[in-house]
Amino acid sequence: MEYVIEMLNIRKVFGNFVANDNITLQVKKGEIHALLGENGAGKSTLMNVLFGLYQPDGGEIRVKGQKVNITDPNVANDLGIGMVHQHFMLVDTFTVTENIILGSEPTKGGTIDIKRAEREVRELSERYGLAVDPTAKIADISVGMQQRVEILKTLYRGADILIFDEPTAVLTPQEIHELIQIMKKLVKEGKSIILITHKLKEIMEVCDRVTVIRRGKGIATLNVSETNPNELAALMVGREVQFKTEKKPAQPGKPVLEIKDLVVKDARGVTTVNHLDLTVHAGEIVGIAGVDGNGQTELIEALTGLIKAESGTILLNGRDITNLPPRKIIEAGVGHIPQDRHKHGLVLDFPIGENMALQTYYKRPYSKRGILNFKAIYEKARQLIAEFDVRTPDEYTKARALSGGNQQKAIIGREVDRNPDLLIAVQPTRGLDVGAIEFIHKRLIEQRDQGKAVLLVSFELDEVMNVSDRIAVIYEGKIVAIVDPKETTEQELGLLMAGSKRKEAGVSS
Amino acid sequence: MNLNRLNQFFVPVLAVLLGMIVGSIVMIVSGYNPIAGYSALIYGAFGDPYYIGETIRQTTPYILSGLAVAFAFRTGLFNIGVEGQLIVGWLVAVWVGVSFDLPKVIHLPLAILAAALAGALWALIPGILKAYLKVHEVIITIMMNYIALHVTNAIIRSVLSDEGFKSQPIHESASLRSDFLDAITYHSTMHYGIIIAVIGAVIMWFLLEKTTKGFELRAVGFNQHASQYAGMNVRTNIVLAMVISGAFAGVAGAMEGLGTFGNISTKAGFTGIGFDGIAVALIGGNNAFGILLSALLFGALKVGALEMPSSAGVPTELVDIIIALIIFFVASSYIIRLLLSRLQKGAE
Amino acid sequence: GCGGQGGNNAGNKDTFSVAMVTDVGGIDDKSFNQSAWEGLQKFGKDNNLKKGRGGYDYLQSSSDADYATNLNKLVRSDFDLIYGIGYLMGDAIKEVAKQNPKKHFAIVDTVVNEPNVASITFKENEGSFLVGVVAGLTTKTNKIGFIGGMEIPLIEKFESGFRAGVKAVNPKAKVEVQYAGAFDQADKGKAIASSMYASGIDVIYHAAGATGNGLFSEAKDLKKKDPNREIWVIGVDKDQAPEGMVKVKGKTYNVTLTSMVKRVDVAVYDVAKRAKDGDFPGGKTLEYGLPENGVGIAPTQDNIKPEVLKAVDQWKQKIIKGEVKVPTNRKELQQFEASLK
Amino acid sequence: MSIYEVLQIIVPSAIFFAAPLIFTALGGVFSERSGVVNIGLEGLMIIGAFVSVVFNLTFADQFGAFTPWLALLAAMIVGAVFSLLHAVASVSFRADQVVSGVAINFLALGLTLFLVKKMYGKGQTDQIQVGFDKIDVPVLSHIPVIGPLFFSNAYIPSYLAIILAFVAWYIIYKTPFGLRLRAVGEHPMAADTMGINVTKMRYIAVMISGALGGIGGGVYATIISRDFSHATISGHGFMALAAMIFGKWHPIGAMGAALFFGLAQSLSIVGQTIPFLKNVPTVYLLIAPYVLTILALAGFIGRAEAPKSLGTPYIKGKR
Ligand SMILES: Nc1ncnc2c1ncn2[C@@H]1O[C@H](COP(=O)(O)OP(=O)(O)OP(=O)(O)O)[C@@H](O)[C@H]1O
Ligand SMILES: Nc1ncnc2c1ncn2[C@@H]1O[C@H](COP(=O)(O)OP(=O)(O)OP(=O)(O)O)[C@@H](O)[C@H]1O
Ligand SMILES: [Mg+2]
Ligand SMILES: [Mg+2]
Repeated sequence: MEYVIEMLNIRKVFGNFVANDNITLQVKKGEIHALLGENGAGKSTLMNVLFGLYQPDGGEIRVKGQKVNITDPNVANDLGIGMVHQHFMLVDTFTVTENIILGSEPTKGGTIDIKRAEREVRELSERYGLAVDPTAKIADISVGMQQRVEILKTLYRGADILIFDEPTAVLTPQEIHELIQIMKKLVKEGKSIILITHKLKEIMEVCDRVTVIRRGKGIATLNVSETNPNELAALMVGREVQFKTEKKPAQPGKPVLEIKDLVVKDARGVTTVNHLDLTVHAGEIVGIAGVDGNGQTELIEALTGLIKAESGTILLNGRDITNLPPRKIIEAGVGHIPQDRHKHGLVLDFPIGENMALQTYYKRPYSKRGILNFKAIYEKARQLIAEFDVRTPDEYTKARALSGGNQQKAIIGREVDRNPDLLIAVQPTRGLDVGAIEFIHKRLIEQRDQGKAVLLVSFELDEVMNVSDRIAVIYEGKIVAIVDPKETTEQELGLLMAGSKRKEAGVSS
Repeated sequence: MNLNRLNQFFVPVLAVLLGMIVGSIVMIVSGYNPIAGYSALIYGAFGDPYYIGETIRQTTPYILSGLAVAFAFRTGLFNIGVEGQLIVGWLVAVWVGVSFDLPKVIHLPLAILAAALAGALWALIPGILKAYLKVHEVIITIMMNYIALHVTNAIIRSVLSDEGFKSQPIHESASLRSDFLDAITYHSTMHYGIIIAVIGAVIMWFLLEKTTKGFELRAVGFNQHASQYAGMNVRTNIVLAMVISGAFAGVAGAMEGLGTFGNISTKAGFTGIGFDGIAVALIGGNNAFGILLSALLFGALKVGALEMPSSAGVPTELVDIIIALIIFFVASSYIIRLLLSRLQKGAE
Repeated sequence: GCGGQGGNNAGNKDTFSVAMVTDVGGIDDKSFNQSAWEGLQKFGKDNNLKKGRGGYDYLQSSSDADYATNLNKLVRSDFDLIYGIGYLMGDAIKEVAKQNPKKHFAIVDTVVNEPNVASITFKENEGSFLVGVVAGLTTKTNKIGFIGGMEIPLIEKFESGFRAGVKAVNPKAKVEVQYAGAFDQADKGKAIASSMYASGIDVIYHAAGATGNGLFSEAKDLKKKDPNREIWVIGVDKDQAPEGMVKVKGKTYNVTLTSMVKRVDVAVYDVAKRAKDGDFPGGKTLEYGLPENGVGIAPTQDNIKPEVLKAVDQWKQKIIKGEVKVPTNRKELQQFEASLK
Repeated sequence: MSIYEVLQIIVPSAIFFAAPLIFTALGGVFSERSGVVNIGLEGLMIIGAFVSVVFNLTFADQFGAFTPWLALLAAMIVGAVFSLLHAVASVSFRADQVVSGVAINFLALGLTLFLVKKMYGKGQTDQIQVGFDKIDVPVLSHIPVIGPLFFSNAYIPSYLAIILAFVAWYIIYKTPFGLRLRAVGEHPMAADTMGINVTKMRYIAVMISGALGGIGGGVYATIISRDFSHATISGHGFMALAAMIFGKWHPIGAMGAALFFGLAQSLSIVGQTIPFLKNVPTVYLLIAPYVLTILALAGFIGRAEAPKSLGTPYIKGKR
């Protein structure tokens, strides 16, 4: 009995759309098996079939050699299959423990035995090195810890086949590193893992074998040791992909954004941006590197007028925009690609075309004397959809129905088209496949080359190193170092982000 | 696409039919003759010009209260306070109608605008509390209904009449009634308010679908965060949405004050028009055109029902049952759609 | 231009038909609608009429907006005499009467000045005065309560007459007056009653429709808890003795001291009869007071002490003779109270 | 009157006033905690009031003093069954939950009045003869100060309502059922992946709300109105809805809010007898409870967070 999981010729159809077209996936016991594919290739669908959330329209599933019929997640649980979903399945208002025990609660006389549950969670977390605070509320903990809670959920149920659907998309480099260690530990315990990720580096680092799918079809299954990132990318996208985005040297011009001595408090009143100074010039991309929670969110919100700065000034082209209302700041020439595209970027129930006019709807030609000109709005939308390769049936389709990558492209199109002097991009490629990432990076560089200032905030060191002309390291609300990406290493950046002082390059602005 | 459009029209029609069918089952089970019942209902609603006039009169405030509820819904708010806003609108319309002596071209519009303003002001309070303190608008509007009722009664008693129970009749110059309508509908209480109600529907459609402000209001209704990111002022938009909704409700009150009744009496309880407006809005899909139809349906059912006890011996309550069934079927349109698509597939 | 050939003097036809429109309460509201319907039914029986078109009938309204519609329906069904029951229907009657000058209408509880409308009103103040006398002479605590539905002139009439009656026989007694603000909120009625009885009040009179249900419920519950406690309710409109029945350990008590009855049935019957006989009192206001037997004290009087009944009778005679003028509003009440001193 | 005497009047009447609202609002808490908006509480109360009165009138002779209890049981069962309509429409048929709730309100009123006409040939029932008795709780009512306030002249169902609030709190926050219920209301898909049957949980929750709404209506009719007519339940369900939101979807909070309404109501009644308020026009006292509520909400209660997925039907596989 070689395979713990065999998904043979799995077919899944949504309406007229074939999401999984006779895909076969075989996972060996004790291996980490990567599942690779573009956005929308059908990876999550396949895994949801395995986990019992979807019923396949064809094919068969075998677990440890037995043919099984996984009608719902309960069956999957019983078969020892656990899944860490792409979008976290955690109840925000519950504690870590409550989330973990949900559905199989230990009881004592009809009451949940919370003490016992917490003890069990603690033991489990110690055993696998998954540090969590069992009594903390999900809403209060970091994304990395949330991820660990997800893993603990599966382990708590005794799963020995674990599915990780894009676990690293939302993690910081440190957290990714920790996760990799955890996965290695889990396989050592005899568990098998299916890992979905867009990051080829991760596949190369931890996986034993990889199955590539494209547009719902299985393309190949390879031994990781016998392949390389370029081959994988080509298999997955169907063409050659450039990882290192080509770019000319920057030609910085006059300062566009000048932040001086900025202090911002978060919603709880804690000072998270602490006397921060930073300048971004025309024609350069400044990347902000830092561990999540070091003031990035508040910095961006203050820059865009969503929260008030306590003190300090923000100048745009020499003009003071500190604490102006968002619209004034937008009109002054700031574009913003927000971190959470669903919450902040789009009105999901509006057509994608109208979403593209979300900031300009009140201006000519989209609006005349208070009346909207839908012709102009949709004309513009069509142009942007074509220009930014947004894949959508038409411009009248609700934004909700687009895939994440395409939603992101629409937002970028919208922001870039307004021709802002400063473009703030926060995690612009989160969760996107290599093809889409390439596209977006090109666009950012294009902006720079047109003489715009770009401020990039990302937890992906790769991205920051690749795209930025200068990297500003943020730590505890301050810019602690400015480094040149060509002259630094990931290790050095990692140390700076962790707060260790750099000797040569002192704090500059 | 085309099929979808067709379904959009068919589903409510089917819901109404299904409601009627189940209603007739209820009648049969309880020993009434459904044919006689429905004949009476239809006769009582459209049987001759008089009944048509009454149906239209009843439809008029329903359109406006439906618009009020729908406007709030479309902008992300649940306005249960239409009833209260309607009552204050009624009061103020009558107050203007009684206290001024002006040419009709000024007096009538003034009275209607005053009612709109009163409804708007009444809605301003929950609007502000929602926007600035995040207090749930449902509770506040429920409370504001009761306050409206009691305050209005007190004002009628002490200001609009001398310690009596009703106001003076409004001056002719503020009235929506006309001899012409009276003559062609055999003395029904129909009045020109229907024109205002239809204009109201057009305004709502235009405001929401065509104007810049409407775009903002809808955006804020769907996603406050994204709207704020896009530079919209979320708070003012919430307040504005509530206020516009209240203005529609106020005008609905003016229809009663300037049209149907021509005065205002102290009220022993709510008029029900505001609450029925919730159903009207929902059956009409929160869309201006749909509301015109659903208000007509409502008006016809309510007025036609009055004919059922005397002509067919069927209690009027049966109509409430039918209305409820229709609402259920409209609400469950997902199932109807599913059935329709099965049928269409089968036919292919 | 509406239907039917009817409209000449109704008295000349061989069958006389009559109908009424109720307000939202319906013909079994245990109040004036029910009473009016009883009058019509009696009239129908006495004249061998059938229920329905051409005989006697009623329509119930489900909102204020239905009054005119329902009245018109009856006009179009060609009834000879059409009643509007309740003061709220005044405007509608006025309008429909104007539109149908050849038809006969009657309105209960308010006055409509049209030549083809007979207005029926009651001297509720006189009946209330009598139960005020009962209350004033029955109370042991000298604390008496009055619960009104809404603060409108009609209910004020009840209040003023009642207070006058109490004061006339028991100057030391205090009357606590509360208005519930509605005729259909039993919970409020109960809460008010509860606070009144708790504060030592032992007799409560109500003119509050279904709000009064709460009063009965509270009184009965208190009685049940302590059968020896003397607490009373005075009913309104109809004989409310059945509402006051309470059984405690096999023994039956009744908390209804008595009721102030308003004989809408008598008046309705009366006007119908006159109309049938060709003597329709169009344009007139008929006031039914004590002499006309239009108001009075309910037949169930078991709980009233004989000497109190005697006093009631004396006051009744005084009122009938015109020796006492019973106030109809608070202003007149003040004058009345002043005149007692 | 001394303050204590005033309290002695206010407190018991606040409690009986609040009892039907507490039951119903607790029902609302269950339903909405599971993610199903229940604006049909009014209708559920109507059903409960109707059933309890009809049961009482029909069976009072057979069951004697047990009648009101059995009537409440009947109201509870019928309320639960009736609420199935809401569950089917809003959970299985994915209906807009507000629409379905509005339909419940219409249907309840229409159906019960229709049945009353059918059964009794008139628009309202007779008065019931067997109700709940006012009691002084043994022992407790003798506690000085507190006894007369909280344990005298009260009805057993009022205490049940208060006890039930604590029971509901226990169920919702301490048992597996409660954890699952809340999970379903916050994040149904997460619950689904944990093997919890979202549909089943929501059906159960809606039916609990029907049962409690039925009891609420039954208690109202049995203790307060004693008969059933079109006006018996007029807005009480909406007040219960308000109490639920006011109480932040928390059982104890909902109970507190209902008691607050009761207190405000009886304060405004007793206010009319307090000498220095004597000359205040009645209207101020009539609106006082509602104004007080608004002030309380605006002033110190602050915002309430509804369960996250409240109002959205759960469709498997949809994000
Ligand atoms: N519930 C659904 N209904 C209809 N179509 C769906 C549904 N779920 C997925 N799809 C379709 O199936 C395709 C595959 O989706 P899936 O989520 O499996 O992609 P994926 O490979 O996980 O992409 P990503 O890398 O972005 O996570 C999507 O492009 C979409 O068109
Ligand atoms: N329930 C559904 N009904 C219809 N289409 C769906 C459904 N769920 C998903 N989809 C489709 O799935 C696609 C998005 O799926 P996919 O998971 O691939 O997006 P994604 O790129 O992973 O998004 P994200 O970055 O937000 O995770 C869209 O094309 C959408 O139409
Ligand atoms: Mg996926
Ligand atoms: Mg994705």
